[in-house]
Amino acid sequence: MTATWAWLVLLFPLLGSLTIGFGFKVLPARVAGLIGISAIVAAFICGILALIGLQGEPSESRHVASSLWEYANVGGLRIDLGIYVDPLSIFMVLVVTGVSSLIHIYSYSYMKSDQGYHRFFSYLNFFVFSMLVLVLGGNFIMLIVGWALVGFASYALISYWYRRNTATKAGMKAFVINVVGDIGLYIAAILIFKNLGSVDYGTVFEKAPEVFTTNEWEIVAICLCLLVGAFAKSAQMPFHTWLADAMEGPTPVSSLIHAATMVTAGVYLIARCHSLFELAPTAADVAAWVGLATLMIAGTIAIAVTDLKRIIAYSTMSQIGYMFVGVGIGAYSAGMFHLMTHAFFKALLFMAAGSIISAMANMQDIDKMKGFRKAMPFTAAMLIIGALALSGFPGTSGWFSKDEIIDFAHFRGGMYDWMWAGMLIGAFMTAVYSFRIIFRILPGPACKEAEYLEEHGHVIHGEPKNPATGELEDTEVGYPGEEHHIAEQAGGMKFAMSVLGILALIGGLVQVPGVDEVITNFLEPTFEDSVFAHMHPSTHEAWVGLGEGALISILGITFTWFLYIRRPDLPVKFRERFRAVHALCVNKWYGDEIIDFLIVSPVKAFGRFCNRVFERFAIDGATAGVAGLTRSAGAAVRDMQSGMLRGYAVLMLFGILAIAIYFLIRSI
Amino acid sequence: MDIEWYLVLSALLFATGFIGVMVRRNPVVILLCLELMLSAGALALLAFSRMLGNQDGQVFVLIVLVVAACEVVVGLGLVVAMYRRRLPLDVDEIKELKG
Amino acid sequence: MEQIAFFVGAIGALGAAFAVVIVKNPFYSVLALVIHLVFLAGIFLLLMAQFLAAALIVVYAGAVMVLYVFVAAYVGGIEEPKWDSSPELRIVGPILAVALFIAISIAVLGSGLSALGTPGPDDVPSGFGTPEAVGHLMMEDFLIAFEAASLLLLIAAVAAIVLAGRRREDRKKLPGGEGA
Amino acid sequence: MTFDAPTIDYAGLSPIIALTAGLVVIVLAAVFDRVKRFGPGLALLTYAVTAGCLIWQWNADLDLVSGALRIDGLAVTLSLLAVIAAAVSVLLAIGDPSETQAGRSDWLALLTGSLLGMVILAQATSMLTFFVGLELLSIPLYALCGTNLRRRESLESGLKYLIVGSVGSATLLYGLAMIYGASGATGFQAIADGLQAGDGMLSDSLTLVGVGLVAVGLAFKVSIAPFHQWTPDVYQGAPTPVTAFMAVATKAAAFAVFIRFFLVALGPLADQWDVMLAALAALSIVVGNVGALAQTSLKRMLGYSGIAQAGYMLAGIVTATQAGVDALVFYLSAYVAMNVAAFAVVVIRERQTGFSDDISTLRGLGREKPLLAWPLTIAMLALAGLPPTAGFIGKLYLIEALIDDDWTWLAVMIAIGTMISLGYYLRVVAALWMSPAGEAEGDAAIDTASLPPQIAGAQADPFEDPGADRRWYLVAPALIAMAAALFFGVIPQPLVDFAQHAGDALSVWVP
Repeated sequence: MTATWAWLVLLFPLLGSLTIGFGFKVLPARVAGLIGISAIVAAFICGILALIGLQGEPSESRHVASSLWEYANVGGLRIDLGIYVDPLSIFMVLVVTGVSSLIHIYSYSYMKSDQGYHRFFSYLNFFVFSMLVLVLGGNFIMLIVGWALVGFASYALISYWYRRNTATKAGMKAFVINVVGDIGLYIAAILIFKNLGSVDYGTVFEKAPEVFTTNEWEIVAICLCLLVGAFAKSAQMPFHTWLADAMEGPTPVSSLIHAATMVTAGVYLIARCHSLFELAPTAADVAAWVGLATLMIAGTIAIAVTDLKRIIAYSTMSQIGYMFVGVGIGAYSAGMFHLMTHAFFKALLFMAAGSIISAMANMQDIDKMKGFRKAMPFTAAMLIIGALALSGFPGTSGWFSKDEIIDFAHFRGGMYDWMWAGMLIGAFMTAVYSFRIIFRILPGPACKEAEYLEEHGHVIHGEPKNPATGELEDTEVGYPGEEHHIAEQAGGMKFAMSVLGILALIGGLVQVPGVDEVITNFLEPTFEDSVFAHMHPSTHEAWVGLGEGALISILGITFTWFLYIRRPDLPVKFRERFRAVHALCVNKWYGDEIIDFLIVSPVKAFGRFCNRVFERFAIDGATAGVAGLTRSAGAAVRDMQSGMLRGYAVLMLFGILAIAIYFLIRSI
Repeated sequence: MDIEWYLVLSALLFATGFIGVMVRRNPVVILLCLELMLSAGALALLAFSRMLGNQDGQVFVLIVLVVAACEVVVGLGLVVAMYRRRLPLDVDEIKELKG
Repeated sequence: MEQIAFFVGAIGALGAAFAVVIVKNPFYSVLALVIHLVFLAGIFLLLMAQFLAAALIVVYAGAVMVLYVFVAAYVGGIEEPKWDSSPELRIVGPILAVALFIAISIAVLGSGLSALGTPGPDDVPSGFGTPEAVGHLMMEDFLIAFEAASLLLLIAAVAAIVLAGRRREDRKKLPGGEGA
Repeated sequence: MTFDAPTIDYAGLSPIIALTAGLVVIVLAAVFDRVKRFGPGLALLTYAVTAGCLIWQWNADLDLVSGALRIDGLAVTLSLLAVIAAAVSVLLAIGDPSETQAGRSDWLALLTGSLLGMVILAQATSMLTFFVGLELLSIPLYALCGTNLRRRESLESGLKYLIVGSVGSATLLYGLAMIYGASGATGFQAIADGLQAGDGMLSDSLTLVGVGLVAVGLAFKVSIAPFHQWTPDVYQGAPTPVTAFMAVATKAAAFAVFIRFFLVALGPLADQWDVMLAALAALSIVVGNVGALAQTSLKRMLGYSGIAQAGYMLAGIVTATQAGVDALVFYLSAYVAMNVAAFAVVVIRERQTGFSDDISTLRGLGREKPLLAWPLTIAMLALAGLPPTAGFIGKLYLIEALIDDDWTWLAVMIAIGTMISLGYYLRVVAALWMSPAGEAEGDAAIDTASLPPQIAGAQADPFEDPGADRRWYLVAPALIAMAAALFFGVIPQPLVDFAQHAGDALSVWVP
């Protein structure tokens, strides 16, 4: 029965997507939106029913593998179209469908004036379907399928406003980087199949300890390849550059895909493959260290940039860095717990930001925003709740989840103490950048948009401009509509934000050290084979950790308050004094430039090399020496052009000769 | 005469034909050089046929002659068609397709 | 005696082959190929391939070469210009080709096949290489190849018509059409 | 001497007989103007009968006519693919300038002749049928490439293909001669026996260099680097229906004989040639994918992509196992579907735009004509190997076969090649869906500055057919092929069975 519910979880979003996608000429826009919402809500309900079914089982048999049909049986490789239902996947299903339902409801109002309403909901449902395939898939091939589909859906949604050049470029970039990750995953699956003879989760995790010894190079290689996939999808260093650009998509997309669900797939992957990573502690450490580096670097960038959505995006990277450290050092349930709370408060922050951006007529620069406290009281409240949870203010959900990870690092000691320290610094930065948003946007004299809103009760509809470049845009299909919606005026948006606000505030109470440990207990059947399953700090230590976290958070908030409210001249001075540091942060640590320098340019150069030099030069490159002797090399190279038959003949002969010589050598 | 001699001769002819394809520019002459290459193959076949005392190779050579004739016919047809289009009969000049 | 015949044939065939490659005027190249084929037919005879030797002369040197001569005459015996857009090909090409020749020769001479060092068995089947023997094989073992080859001739004829034949619309529309 | 007529199993020979009869009828039809109009119908009828005979002989497994041919699973499956490709080309060519200029039935006769060569080639089990089949395949194709007599590129591609192809044939012939000398036989099975019986012939220089030269000759035909250079030029220059036929059917037939010759005749020395073929496959994957990246002509890009795909398929032979052959045939079948879908759209688009296959002409097609955009989109995604398309399963199948036989590095090469290929396949998809039509400047996906200048001396083709997207015979192949690429991606089992039918035929020779 559990499996049936799980299948239904997959079915509804797919049906929704197809219905909307193919019925776009027949269905009125609102109906399409409603179909989209109900599909996801239905999936959520089925997820809960599956959860109930699963909890009915005894804890040691709380995993169900079910196969719909044999997808392919090619040679020795049998791939079932199968799912694997266990507490971990159900946990992910609930987070994904739950948050998605709310975001769908939010989008229903937010996207009201967009002319591509059908397209949007079809894509969105398709994305949820792909994500569910990813988390429910019962083998590595299904994982890859889900992984690729998610990448594709994300690409489609980022470049949703396809008339915007910046959006299509950002979509491309996201796709390309994701594909690099896919390749890592492909290779990992190849190696897993090669060594274990199967790609089914059950078999693989069972057999792995028998086949591999700890830290054997092959299992390390497999885990590192998996990590490439995880890093790319979760925007960790050095594959992080796409996420900030992905903010070109509509705000609900940023909220759903680039905060709550897709980007956490890497965390899920490591948690899912924890038995492999425990055989390869080196790889697990790599994950943790990369997570740490990302969380610190993204934190500094978030402090410096001024684009509202990008601040939140960098904050997302940073928080996912925490999750990576968590699952990297063995604090699996803590990592998943943070994944959940992060989904709540980060989705909330994006929604609130979306509301404000609407009020600003699509402008995203926080330098221009001021005094929205009175103009948008509800949004302001939600923004504050989100920021509190994000910065780990005592009592909020983020406080419990983040500090659990930080604690665990301290608990493991040794080199992990360094991580502990790094994460505390990161926590301080988190408090600074989250309240930087609050103190810049909410208090103070109202800016003209806020003023207008206060006086007239509706928002300014400015000229349609590309927020990234400031260029005027035409307003046909493929652009955000001219009208904008804010939470104060749209019931759907308000509802979704309220629910998330409540969850962000109290969601942490499910896992209070010494009181209740719902998440840990729930996920226990999945992680019980782990060596870390029964290692955790004592309740006392945990509360000490929470105390430290609370202190840092409050310190950070106070510091920010001092900086932006008390002495607003200081940030400017700081900026002047440390121009270089600021520039480094604003330019995102030159991540794109480094990638460009290290990867794109060489690949391009290689492409040019192969296209021109190889095609042309391997012909006359081989000839260059001789031609030089006859002093005609210069003229020859200039005159030489591909398309020349005789050149082709020479290359052929070259190939023939190479093969003949190879065989002559073999025959000796 | 040892069979090896015939084979060395055929290898020489094959290489000569190949040289022609690489250095000549007139398509008609290139077709002639292709003939040389095919006849080198035919000679090798006949030498082996003689060595083995097996006449399969001789039938093969007959087929090769037919094939060579057909290639020539089509090749010359193309040359004539190009001439009619006033295209240069020089393989160095026909390089619109490239890259 | 056989040696002399071989060397005469070999030098003739090879010299003519070189001439095909070297001679500037395509017209003379064609004639050089005819000479080459005649010498080659001689060598065929040495290899006990009487029927093929005859076929080579009749079909090849006779019929196909006439076609060449005709086309060479039709398009004009254009001499290749001295100027070469890629003179290095003239050097590298032959060097590589010589290397190929050496490679094949090593493969042949270095082979462990002892029969290569003999002139071939004396006890060949009676009628080896005669039209009758070849004809039998053609009609018995290699019927399909033979039939396919004949279809190939048919197809080649169609191809020639397609490429070189002139149709009514050509005459109307194309600048080159007034001649036919 | 008495004449011993060979025993002929007419049932087994029926596909070839049907095709030959059809060919003769088509040639004769050229004479009668009234019948001429029905040329395509005649051709399609011939192909249908041939396909019927092939299916009739589905379970056949016997040698024909003194061991010249062999009809078995491998022959039947790959011949069917070639026949399908030919039928599609006939449809795509209706009204094409190349077909009208060449004279309709002459054009069809050439196509049918080439197809006959393919069917013979797929069944060939003797060097003679192998060689003559290959030539029967190639020679009409040389002519077909040049049939758009008014376009300079068409003639150029024909001549290039002829010269390069003939060099390949001559090389192949020389290799065959050497193997004949080493083994003393012309039949594939007899070659294997002869090589094994000979003293040290399995690692003799004569044999091995012969193998190398044969491999070169076949590599020419399936466009494996470094013998690929004709491919992009010829693909671009040839009339598109011919390109489609060439891309798909030639590969099917040439791979059939590639498999048969290497696994049956040269099977005993598989561990001598596998590394060489693996190196060629890897080189093709790199060259094809990297070469395709910067292309602006869609046909040219498909040419480079074909080189890469040939590299993937060659990997199936490297393994020298049945699983490898299965994977190859599966991939080939998927490849047929993907390319037919792509080329059909190219044909339609070319006719609408007055013969431009530049990727920029696809801009905005997604919104204007989704019926054209979808097949091309699916074809690109399938070629890129994204799920849920047949291309994905095909790559998986190949990778699995490679890993099973310990060729992990080649499997990784395929994975990396796939990654590179996304770069150019998605560029097409992006052009289709993301950019509005008629808005050239500032487009993210395509750099207009890099478009090649108009070819000097090429006269504009007067032929233009703006309604091409409403012609059923052009749209139907695209849609059906798209459906197949999707269907076999979701439910691959029927196609897996199809492919395994080919592999099973070799069960005697390979593990």
